[in-house]
Amino acid sequence: MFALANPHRFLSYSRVLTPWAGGLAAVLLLVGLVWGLAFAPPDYQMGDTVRIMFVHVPSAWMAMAAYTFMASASLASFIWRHSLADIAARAAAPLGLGFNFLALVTGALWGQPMWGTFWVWDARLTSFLVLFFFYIGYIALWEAIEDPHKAGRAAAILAIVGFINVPIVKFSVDWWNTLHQPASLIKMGAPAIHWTILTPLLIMVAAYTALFVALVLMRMRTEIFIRQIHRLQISTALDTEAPALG
Amino acid sequence: MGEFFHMGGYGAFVWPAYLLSAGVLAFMTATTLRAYNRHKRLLHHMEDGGPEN
Amino acid sequence: MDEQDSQRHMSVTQWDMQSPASSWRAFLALVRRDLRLATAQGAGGLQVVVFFAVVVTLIPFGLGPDLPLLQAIAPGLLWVALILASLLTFDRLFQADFEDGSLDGLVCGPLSLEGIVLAKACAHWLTNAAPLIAATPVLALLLNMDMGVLGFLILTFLVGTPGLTLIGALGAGLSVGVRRAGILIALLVMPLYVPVLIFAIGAIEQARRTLDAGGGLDLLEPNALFLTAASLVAGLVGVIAAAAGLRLHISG
Amino acid sequence: MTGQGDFELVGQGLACARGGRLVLDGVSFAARAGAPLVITGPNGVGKSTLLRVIAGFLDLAGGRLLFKAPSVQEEAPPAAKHIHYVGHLDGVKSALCVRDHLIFWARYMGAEPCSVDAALDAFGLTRLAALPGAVLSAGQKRRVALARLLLQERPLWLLDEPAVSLDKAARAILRRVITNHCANGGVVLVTSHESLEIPNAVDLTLSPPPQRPAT
Repeated sequence: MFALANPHRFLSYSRVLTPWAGGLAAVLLLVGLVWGLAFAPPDYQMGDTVRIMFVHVPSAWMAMAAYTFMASASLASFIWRHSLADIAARAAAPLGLGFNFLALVTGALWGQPMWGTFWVWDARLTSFLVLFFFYIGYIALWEAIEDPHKAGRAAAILAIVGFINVPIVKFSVDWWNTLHQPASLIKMGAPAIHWTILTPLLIMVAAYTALFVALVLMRMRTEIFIRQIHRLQISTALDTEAPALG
Repeated sequence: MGEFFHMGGYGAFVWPAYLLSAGVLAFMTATTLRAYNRHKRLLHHMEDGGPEN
Repeated sequence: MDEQDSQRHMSVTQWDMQSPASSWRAFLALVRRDLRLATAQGAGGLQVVVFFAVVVTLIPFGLGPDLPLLQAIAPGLLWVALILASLLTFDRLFQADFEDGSLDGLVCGPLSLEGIVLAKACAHWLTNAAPLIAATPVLALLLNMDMGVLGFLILTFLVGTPGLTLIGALGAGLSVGVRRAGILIALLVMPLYVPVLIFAIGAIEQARRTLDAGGGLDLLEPNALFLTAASLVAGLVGVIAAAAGLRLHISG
Repeated sequence: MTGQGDFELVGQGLACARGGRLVLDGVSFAARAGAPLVITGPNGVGKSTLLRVIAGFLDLAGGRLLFKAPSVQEEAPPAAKHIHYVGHLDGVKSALCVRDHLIFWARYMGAEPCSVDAALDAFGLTRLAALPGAVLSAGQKRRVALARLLLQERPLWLLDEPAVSLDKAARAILRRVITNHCANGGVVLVTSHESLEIPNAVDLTLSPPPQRPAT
């Protein structure tokens, strides 16, 4: 009734899946890198800075994808009290934070040649900054509560509230952006991307996604080990207690 | 090859972006692997060697 | 009380606990107790106002005494200072009752967890947000704010702070039992405060423009409506999620 | 006194998990009016957890909990309005005086204010009524927490280590209050380490559950 059979099933599946995902990620990264850096033509307008797009867009995409993954895992864990979903959400959060950080920094590096400053309060970049704070808050909540089960449910509540908040933040930041900077900036994503740039871009996005899958599976396995260690520690504490009292 | 590194004058932005991306991805992978192995060993240790040591 | 009538059988308590009357009485009792507790411990509201004043007074030292500049950014400064001041006060909201066990007693009463959150948030609003709003006109003088805009600013405070308080309650509810949860709560609620802040400042800028153009205040213009909506949504989500957080920690 | 119309709390194979571990498993008991149930067992075996499950703070992971009341036909778990729960902690605010404390709880529970004086008398707190919680001793705070039981007549009492830090006189008061409540047809469950010498009490000893795979 309380047995969590699937962690064992998950452990066996992930044992097979993780190396494959890791290998795929490595190959795709290599291909995407070489193609993007060496063969893709410079953009007529942005020149070679367009190559930054090959690392910026995938990390921005992964920051949002990881967030969606985390929020849906949290929803599953909150509704069906599915502790494997807890573990998935916790495993994804630091990765999402890493990708979000990359998205912000590469975005700034891309922005400098175009806008003349590293940071511009562009609607998209600002939304990513808010998401960045959300990730830190989410991870901090996990770390702050000792009991992993309680932490899981508290983080799930936060993730669900955060998920409701995303469209509101998106709308308010866009609103705020048009309010203070009527001058329209060069839209970051060029309208129609030529296939010579689009293909390496898609390869890099696939590479980042494969890497995310490999890492999240690995972190989930680690989290399962941590929970088992936690349980062993409690039961040893109790076993040494109970027999002593007879 | 110089031309390649010059990146049409934007080398100062393209290369840091790539180096940083590689660095962060490597860091994420490394920490994930290290945590995995450390806890795996700790768990086996606790299951076989018993809790005291 | 019932020694003399030991034969009388105890019946299931006659009054219906969940009736609106008894819940409302419990709600008021809890608000009154929290107000008593807040004012008993050295006028809690005063500390918040002092911090608010410190933040607002420091700013001219940082930005220079350029009055037109200060006047231009005054609404934003006052809003941010208000948020900072109120963020300091949420970590003790449920922690005190959780630590000394009275939260269990409250749960065995007629109020649902959501009712308890709402009652405590009301008491918190009265002892923290209300003094802050009352102190705003004085501080607005330091920033050379125009009276008309000040009036509208206070209106946005009155509309926005209920939402902010309930989001703060959400942060407090999630982090009950965590030592030194102050910073954690600030981190948790920050993304949720952004929309309320943006719409509030938008509404004030809009009001400033209509005032400069000599027009009357239009309370139904988009910014003001978005602010009200954001505050209501924040309040609703805050109550439900804070209660879920408390339920989680009670069953811990 | 134990007519057919009395209250009764029945637990059948109760199981409860905390932090992913089964703390209680297969706990069964029947607590009838007039016979307080004293729950004993080693530390961490789940005595408090059992009371918190009955009070509704914790969800049941298994088993059934039924509360039979004379006027209620179908059997259902006890509702909050049936329960007085006094946990380990006293819930005494240092800034409120004893009387204000009980006045708040009376108002909160919807009891008549006059019950406050009766509760103060019963637990010998009348002299301390005006003192703030900060100056009270542990025993006095415990009596203030227990005085809440008399503010409103509720059939089911769940007392977690009620006698902790109580002196002999206070224990006698506690015994008298419990026996009086039982005489009225109420049900009392008490967890305790030392024996409370409550007349016709029934013992329930909990033992750590065998660890079913609750990974």
